[in-house]
Amino acid sequence: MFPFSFEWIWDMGHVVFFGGLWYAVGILGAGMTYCLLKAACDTINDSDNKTSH
Amino acid sequence: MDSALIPKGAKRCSFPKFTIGIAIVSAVLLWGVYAMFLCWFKGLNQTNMNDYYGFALWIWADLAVIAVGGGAFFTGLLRYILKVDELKNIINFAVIIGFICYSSALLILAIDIGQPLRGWFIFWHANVHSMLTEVAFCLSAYFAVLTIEFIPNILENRQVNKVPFFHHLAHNMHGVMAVFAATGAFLSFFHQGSLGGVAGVLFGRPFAVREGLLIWPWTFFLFTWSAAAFGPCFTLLITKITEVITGKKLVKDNVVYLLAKISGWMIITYITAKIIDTIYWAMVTAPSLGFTLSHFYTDNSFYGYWILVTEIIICGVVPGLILIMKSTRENPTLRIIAFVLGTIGICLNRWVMVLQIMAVPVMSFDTWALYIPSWQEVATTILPVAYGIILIAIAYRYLPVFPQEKELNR
Amino acid sequence: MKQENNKAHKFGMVIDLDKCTGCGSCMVSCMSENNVPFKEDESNKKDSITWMRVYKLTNGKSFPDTEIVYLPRPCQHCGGKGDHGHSPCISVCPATATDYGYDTGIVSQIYTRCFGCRYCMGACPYHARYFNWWDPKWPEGMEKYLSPNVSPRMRGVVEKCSFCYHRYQAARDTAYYEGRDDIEEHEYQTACTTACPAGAIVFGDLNNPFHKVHQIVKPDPHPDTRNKHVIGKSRNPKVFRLLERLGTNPKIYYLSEREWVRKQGDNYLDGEWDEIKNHHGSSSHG
Amino acid sequence: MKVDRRSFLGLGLGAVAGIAVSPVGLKLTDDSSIWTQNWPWTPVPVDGEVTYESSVCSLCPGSCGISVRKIDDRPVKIEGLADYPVNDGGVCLHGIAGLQYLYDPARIKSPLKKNGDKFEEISWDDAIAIVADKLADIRKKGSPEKLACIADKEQGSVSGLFKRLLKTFGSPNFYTMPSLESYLEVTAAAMHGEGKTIAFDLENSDFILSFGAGIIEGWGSPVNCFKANASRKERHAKLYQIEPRLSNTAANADKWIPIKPGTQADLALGLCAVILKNNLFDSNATANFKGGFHKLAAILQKNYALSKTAEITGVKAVDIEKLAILFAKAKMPVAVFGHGRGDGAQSLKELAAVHTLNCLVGNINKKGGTFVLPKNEYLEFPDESMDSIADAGFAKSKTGRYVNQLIEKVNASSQPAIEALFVYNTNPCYSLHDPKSVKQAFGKIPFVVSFSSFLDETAKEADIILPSHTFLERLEDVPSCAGLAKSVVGLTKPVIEPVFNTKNPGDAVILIAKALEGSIAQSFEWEIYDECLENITSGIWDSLSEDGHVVISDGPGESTAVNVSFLADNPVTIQAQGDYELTLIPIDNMRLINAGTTASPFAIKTVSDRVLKGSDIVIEMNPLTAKGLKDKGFAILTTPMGNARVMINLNEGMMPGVIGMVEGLGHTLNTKNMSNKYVSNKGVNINDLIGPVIESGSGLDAAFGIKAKISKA
Repeated sequence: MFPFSFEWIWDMGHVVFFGGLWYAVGILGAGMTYCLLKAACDTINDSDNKTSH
Repeated sequence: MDSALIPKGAKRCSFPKFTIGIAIVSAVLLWGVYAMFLCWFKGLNQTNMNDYYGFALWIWADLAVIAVGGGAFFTGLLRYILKVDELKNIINFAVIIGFICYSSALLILAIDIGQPLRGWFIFWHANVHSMLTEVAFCLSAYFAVLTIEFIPNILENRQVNKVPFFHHLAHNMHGVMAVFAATGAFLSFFHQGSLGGVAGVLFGRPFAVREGLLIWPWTFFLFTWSAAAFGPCFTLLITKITEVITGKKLVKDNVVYLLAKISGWMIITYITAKIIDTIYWAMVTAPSLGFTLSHFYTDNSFYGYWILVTEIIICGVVPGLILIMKSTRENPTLRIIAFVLGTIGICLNRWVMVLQIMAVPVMSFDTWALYIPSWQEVATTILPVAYGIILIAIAYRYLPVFPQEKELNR
Repeated sequence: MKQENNKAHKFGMVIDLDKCTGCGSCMVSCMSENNVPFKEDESNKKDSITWMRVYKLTNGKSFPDTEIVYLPRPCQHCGGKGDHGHSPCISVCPATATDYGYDTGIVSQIYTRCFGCRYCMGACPYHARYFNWWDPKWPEGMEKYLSPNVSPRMRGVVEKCSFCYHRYQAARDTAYYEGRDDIEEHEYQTACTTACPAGAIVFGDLNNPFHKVHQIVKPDPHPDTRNKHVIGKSRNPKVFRLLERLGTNPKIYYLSEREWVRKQGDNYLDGEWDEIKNHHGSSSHG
Repeated sequence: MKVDRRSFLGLGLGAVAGIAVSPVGLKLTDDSSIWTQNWPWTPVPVDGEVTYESSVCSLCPGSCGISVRKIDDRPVKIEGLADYPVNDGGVCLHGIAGLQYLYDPARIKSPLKKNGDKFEEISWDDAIAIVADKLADIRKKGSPEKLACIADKEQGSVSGLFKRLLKTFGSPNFYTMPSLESYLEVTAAAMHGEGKTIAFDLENSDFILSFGAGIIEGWGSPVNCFKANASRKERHAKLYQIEPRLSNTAANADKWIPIKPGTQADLALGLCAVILKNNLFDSNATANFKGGFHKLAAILQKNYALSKTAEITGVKAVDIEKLAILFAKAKMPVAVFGHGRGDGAQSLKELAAVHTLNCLVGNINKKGGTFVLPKNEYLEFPDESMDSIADAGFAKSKTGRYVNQLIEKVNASSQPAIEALFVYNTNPCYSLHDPKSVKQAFGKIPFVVSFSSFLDETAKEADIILPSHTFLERLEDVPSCAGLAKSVVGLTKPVIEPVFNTKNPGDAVILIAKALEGSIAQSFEWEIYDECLENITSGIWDSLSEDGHVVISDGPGESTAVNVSFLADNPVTIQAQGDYELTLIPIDNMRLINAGTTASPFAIKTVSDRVLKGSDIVIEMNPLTAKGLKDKGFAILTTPMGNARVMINLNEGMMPGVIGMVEGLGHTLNTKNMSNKYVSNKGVNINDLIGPVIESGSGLDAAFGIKAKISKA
């Protein structure tokens, strides 16, 4: 799974397979992080707007 | 009693009635849970599997639910990537069904393996050459996608949506859903395919083995394709069942027709490919290994040609034809028959590609292996069904699953 | 532990089916050597762990022309297509719990790594792999005879013949202490080989022309002209392998004078056997 | 700080998130998998120093040399001993599984005394005292001959000690169970004179004509025979197998000659007739014939003409003729008797008829033929001291000629014909025909002492059990017998301290003798058995103890006279009991043991599911015989002795009209406290279905099978 586990070999198979996998997982992670952060910002903005009104 | 949680303007049955219904299904669920714990604590000797039949009912159930759960990824693909806008009216439900199917698949896998506490070795000590590794990774990742797709729908619950953070989160997630859906489609393509690959790469099993493209046997593509083709069938079938049980129309006909038509064309193209694959395998692949087609279908008390006919013609060609022709497609009875046949067909296909492989003798002096599941296997296989019913019931009751519901039930 | 200047071994076996008496010594020797458990009812052969299993084959003729022969079947230690080490089981194991020893040709099984998905069992056409459906249990006191060379397996994992790999390790250790580069033929013999009272099993290095197994089998180093996946086909017309056509490239060879026995080693379409039976190795037929 | 709902929720979520990202989860996941790799209920064998000890296996008469691998003081593996004159490294499955007997759940852990229908543990001192008191009583009553002993064999020091005890006690009633060795001796006695035995030089013969002998199914010294058989290929030696069933030997042979069950003797005589008629016999050899050679020749020509023999045996006349010529013209032919393992029922007619073939072609005491050897006498017991009671008792004639007659006498008489019985290393309540009557006889004997290591069928009938060490725990001389061409004496050595509170049976006998005092005690002056053994084998002890074995002779003896009087009297062929249509015959399977001992769990594990399925025994029959019965279906098998539920195996290798049932199943090694579920209560004991049929003249139980019928279950 990781380059430090002992059965890992730097061959085509591992690079393609885990390349694809980590790429996909990365997108999901980044997407969710974005959504959560954006939602947090929006929430703060909302309350700011409420108090300033 | 729970009216504050029920979507505004939606009519639901009384809470006691709902509770009783849930309780009945829960009893079945508990039976399954009991069997599940038996398997975990006493081991797989609780099953009727054996060294010949190492893959059995569960793995079939696993492959089947993933196949019929394919409706989620394919509808998602159509809705978010190909922008088939009408499908927004059924996408929530497709996602929930997918979520149920995939969580069930993961649970079944956790029961099926001999050492559940070491199950994570499949990730940690991954062998990238194994189709099963590909299945495990893509399946888990795609389950994450389904969860992500399901979350906004949960957050739209009347009470939850009152929390500003959740409201914003749901809104933002809708905004980037196309990215998630695209990732999901990518992952689904690989795990549906690699599930097909699981059988196709078994070069020691002439019944399963297929030639293919690069490292991927033809079954890889056939599985992805068939999941995309028959998944929507199942989504529509469950939608219909839900409509019957709730006594309400939940999705407009034009949406159903559209998805059914797409499904029909997918089925027809798939089944054409499947027929070509079967003929090539029967005429070229198997004979090159010394096997005639009759070897796989005769000389035993159960596995006969009827399986081939049922899978390909009755549950493949027939539903495909019904769904591509406008007149039959728009006939409610025929349409439902097509959905049912299609669902049976895809399940039968998965069953053939798992169980029949185990049954066929390969060494000339070996014998057919027949197997009947134990009650523990049956119970743990029914468990996800009960769980699915409960989850759909709860989701339907408390979440705005069907956007057209209000309009159709004014 | 690299073996310098040493060509890789390829351990294999040839079993003379005309000598095999079906007595079962190999099976019991294997069980005793490898701490194989037993249970109350072992008559369901589909859940009975026998790394070495002896099949009974018949020519299918009726009385009095019936003939029978016994065929011992250990793990075939397949080299996979083209003999590249991707045996049917190794290539499918998701957790790298079974692996190919490129220096020995032995297919290993790591019990503590296996999590019991049984995919390898489905992949193996020889049914050489066995699952521990139960916890292994010995009657009170009997665990005292267990050998420390092979760890007893826990419930829920797959096990199979290892060509008595611990014997190879022991032989190699001895050679190392004695300052030798390599082991002698007699130093590494499997438990079934040494136990066979009929001397029907010959074990050794298929790559070593001085070993008896090589001399009997005369493995063809070139791909079979009829099937490019097949390497190491025997050039001895009386020798065959099980399911050779699948391209699994097993390292267990069988020897029999009887044609009907050799024919049962593989599957043939009508009329194919008569063409194929005289084809042995590629070089003998250009 | 006020904890409101929101902050509580936040705290909770925070805690969950905290734990989720902390290493706790990973650590637990990792720990749990490590736990599964070291489950406390999965044993971990202790490592230690590896040593090898040589010994001799005495599970069967084969007497193979074994090498026991040990880790510190634990034996962990039994293997064949290379260069041992009997087996040269080979070993059979039962020997390999020998360690399982050591820890057998049915092992007797200390002396036992029967109380009602239960056994109680008692001390060795008490047990010996009880036995001695009882014996002293019998002696006091003046009928010492009413002490009997049944042992597995005649040879060896332990049997010698039992015989000595009986003799000095005053009893001639020492019996052995029928075995190949006993048949060899009976045959030799009838044809070559007393004190001789017969051996077969299979490894040098170029034509083995086997009348049903399971050369590769446990006949003779099994591993030695396996090797002789395997070497046929290189030696271009032929094996022809004559029996109704395609046994493994028949399958491995160059030719299988199916024959009607029970007619092997007739075929042998028919072959003799052809040889005589065609002048194919060795006239030098026949010069040694006495007891009515011409009379025999006349009978053969009259009763065993080709067509008649063909009719009786079901073998074609032309095949009989061909076979006789082939046999007579072979360079080193040998004819071998003994169905299956050779320890089952046999008629002297068959033994003599087959052996006459050997005599006719003149292969006696020639390489590759049969050896007529003096009995293996290497033991030198000092003279017994006999008191008057002993002299008087010992001079009386035996109660019965063989065990069968003993059992019959005991059952027939109203007063106890036998007052006390010793049973050593044998299991007559299982392995004799009609075990029910054997048990009945045991019930009529007031005092039965068993020396068994296991609570087997016979031990269960005993009043006192003096448990023996297994062969892995004791010192003992093991003479090879069972038709082995070499006379070898091996030494079994203890490879482990006794696991339970058991004794060497030799020691138990010595203790009993000492407790009986007087002249009996005087005849047993040794402190312990080990000392006795060294003393009585003094001629060979040095090499025996050093090399582990001594080869006493390994070649043919001198030429010898042949007495054919038994056959010249034209004895009748034994007919199967009953008048059903089919014949049930026993099948000997190498993976099972048909003598008293039960096969080990490992051995039972190797048994095919076409022999034993669950707890059901599977019988073999030709599809033609089945008449509507289905393969793997159930049926009721009925013989004049009883019936049994059996599973069907339709087997083309079975002669039509014949049913085969395996020997060695149907053990009942279970009592309340001890049971060996791995080997017990599996299948049917075929002896329950067969009754003894005594051959007049020889007195042997010659029931080769029994008539039977089969019906749907």
